Amino acid sequence: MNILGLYNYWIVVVLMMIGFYVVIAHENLIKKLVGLSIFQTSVFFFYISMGKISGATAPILDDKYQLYSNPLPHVLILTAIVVGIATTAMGLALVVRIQEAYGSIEEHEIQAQDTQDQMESQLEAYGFRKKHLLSIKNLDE
Amino acid sequence: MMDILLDIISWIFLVSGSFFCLTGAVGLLRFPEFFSRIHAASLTDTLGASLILIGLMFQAGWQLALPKLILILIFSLLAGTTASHAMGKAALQSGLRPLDQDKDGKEPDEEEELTWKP
Amino acid sequence: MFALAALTLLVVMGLALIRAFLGPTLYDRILAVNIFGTKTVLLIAVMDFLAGRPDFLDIAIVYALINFISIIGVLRFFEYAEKKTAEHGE
Amino acid sequence: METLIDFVLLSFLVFTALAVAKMHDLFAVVMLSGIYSLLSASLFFDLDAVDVAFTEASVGAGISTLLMLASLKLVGRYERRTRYRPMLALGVVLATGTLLIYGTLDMPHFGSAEAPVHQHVAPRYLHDSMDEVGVPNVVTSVLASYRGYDTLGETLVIFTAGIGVISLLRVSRRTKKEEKKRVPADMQQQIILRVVVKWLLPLILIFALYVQFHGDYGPGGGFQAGVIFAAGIILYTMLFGLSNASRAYKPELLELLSAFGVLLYAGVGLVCMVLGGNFLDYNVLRHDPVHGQHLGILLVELGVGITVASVMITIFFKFTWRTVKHKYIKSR
Repeated sequence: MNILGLYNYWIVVVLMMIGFYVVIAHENLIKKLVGLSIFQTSVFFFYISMGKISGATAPILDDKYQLYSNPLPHVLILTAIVVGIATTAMGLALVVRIQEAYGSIEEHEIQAQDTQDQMESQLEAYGFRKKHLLSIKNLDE
Repeated sequence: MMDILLDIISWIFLVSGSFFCLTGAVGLLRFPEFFSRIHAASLTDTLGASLILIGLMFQAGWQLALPKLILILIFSLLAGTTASHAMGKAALQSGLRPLDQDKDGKEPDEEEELTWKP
Repeated sequence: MFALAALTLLVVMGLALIRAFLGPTLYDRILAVNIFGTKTVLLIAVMDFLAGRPDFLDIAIVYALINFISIIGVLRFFEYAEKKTAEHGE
Repeated sequence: METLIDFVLLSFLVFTALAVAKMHDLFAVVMLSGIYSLLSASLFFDLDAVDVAFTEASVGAGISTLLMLASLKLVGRYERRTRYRPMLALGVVLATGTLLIYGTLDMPHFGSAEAPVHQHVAPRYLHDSMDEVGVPNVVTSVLASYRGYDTLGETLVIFTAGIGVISLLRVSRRTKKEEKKRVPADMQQQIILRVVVKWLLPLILIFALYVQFHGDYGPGGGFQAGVIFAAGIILYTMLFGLSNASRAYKPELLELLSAFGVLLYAGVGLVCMVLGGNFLDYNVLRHDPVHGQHLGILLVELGVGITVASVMITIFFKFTWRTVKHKYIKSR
């Protein structure tokens, strides 16, 4: 029982780390959002596991039962889930707009485009014309 | 006496339902391509699910749980079969074909089938 | 008795999960998700009786509903994408 | 038996999460994340959190999957493979994971009744809720009454997210016109599906209302009911086309309703203040405190349900309109 006693929490940590890994190591923004939701759910499991009392029943009162699990984590997580979907929807809307603006949702491509735009505008500020820029680009390739 | 009889009946239903679910799932895993898998899968959806739900109904007695179980049964029969149909149709439209048919949906000649080797 | 049914359903869910991992086409995955969903409905119903509080069957109804809706959603949004990628030999 | 189911479901969850991390076909990823939500909902159920299971089933497996699919249609299906080996990320993750697991070693064991969590306010909620609020479902009484101020905040967050999506994904009149021209929906060929859905839709909506008003006595409440209601409308939208759906549920009306829900919630609080109580202190609404609590919870949950349902439907409409725009109208 000693090992099983912490099993839930360990799995929570493993899930959290998988989500974390997906968020920091993958480039695709949608994949990042999925990773974020895995991370989020692992926190939900953590709270709900803490609220559980073995041998207890769901916190809906009935004369037949005496021991109930802790209702407070349930309330917190219930609202957290709905807020989670709200943030996911927001994130997805942002991803869609990024795709429209950059033509890609891969992180490094977006960054490359940003740096290129920045460089071009800086060079233009220094008096280079578009023509020159094009020749520079060709040299680069 | 009555209780034991009810228990036995629901026991039979539950066990046979579980058995059909299991066989369907094995089919889902082992069959070679999508259309045979959908056959196995819809078996668990209809026969397995309804047997288990009927088995539970015998345990529920005359309470609110009974109509709810009936609702789930009706719903799973309607939705399960419809979803299977929609999936099969969508797969067919997207160009997936059963193993024994070619791209135009015709069955190949028998000779061809005889000479076919895995 | 309920424990046996619950165990079988868990095994079935495991098998469906393996099919969802293996693929190979996307339709196999959709099928696996569908089976997984319906088996979850049954598992919840059985767990209700296992815990001795069969008044929570509402949750099983919601599962059945949502499972159906998400399968329809997958089919609805997948149609277009499949035709586009069909040339790439998916 | 409960522990065994818990054990198996958690293992399934880990496998699913690993598969999600490994796959590059985003459609498969979204589908696996649907399975992930179903699994986590069963796990919540197993851990006695029936209300949470209810919410996760309708939100995670339903709406979230649908939104992800709709946006996949807009951004493309495949993830590019990363070109370098992300060893640094792996290192960070392993280090953090080890530290967190080291942290769990001191925690009270799973299921122990003596854990500090159960000593503070929970006994009071469980013991006094029946006398003070008179609602058997303690989760509802805590959600809507004891911690009503919190829930008002959450409702506002949802409303804000709705505004965010509306302003990010605006629809031009041209898109709407284009949509109307193509009244035959994409799923026109699926006749059986359409007939069955026509039969099921009233059942779904009635069930949503049942969840809304039965939330005091069983699992359910405003959040869940709102999402189920929205899911029903979304089902209709997917099969019969956006223009049909938006004729029945006008987008302008939905935007008004999402604000109305929040206002109803806050208004109940203000009325309580006018009648001489604290903000969201329902006792003063009626002569009998328990009756006042009942009325307050009913109104507040209604406000939550209205906001959640209309925001979810609005968000889905916006995403679908965007797909129409991408499909038929050339970008600027």
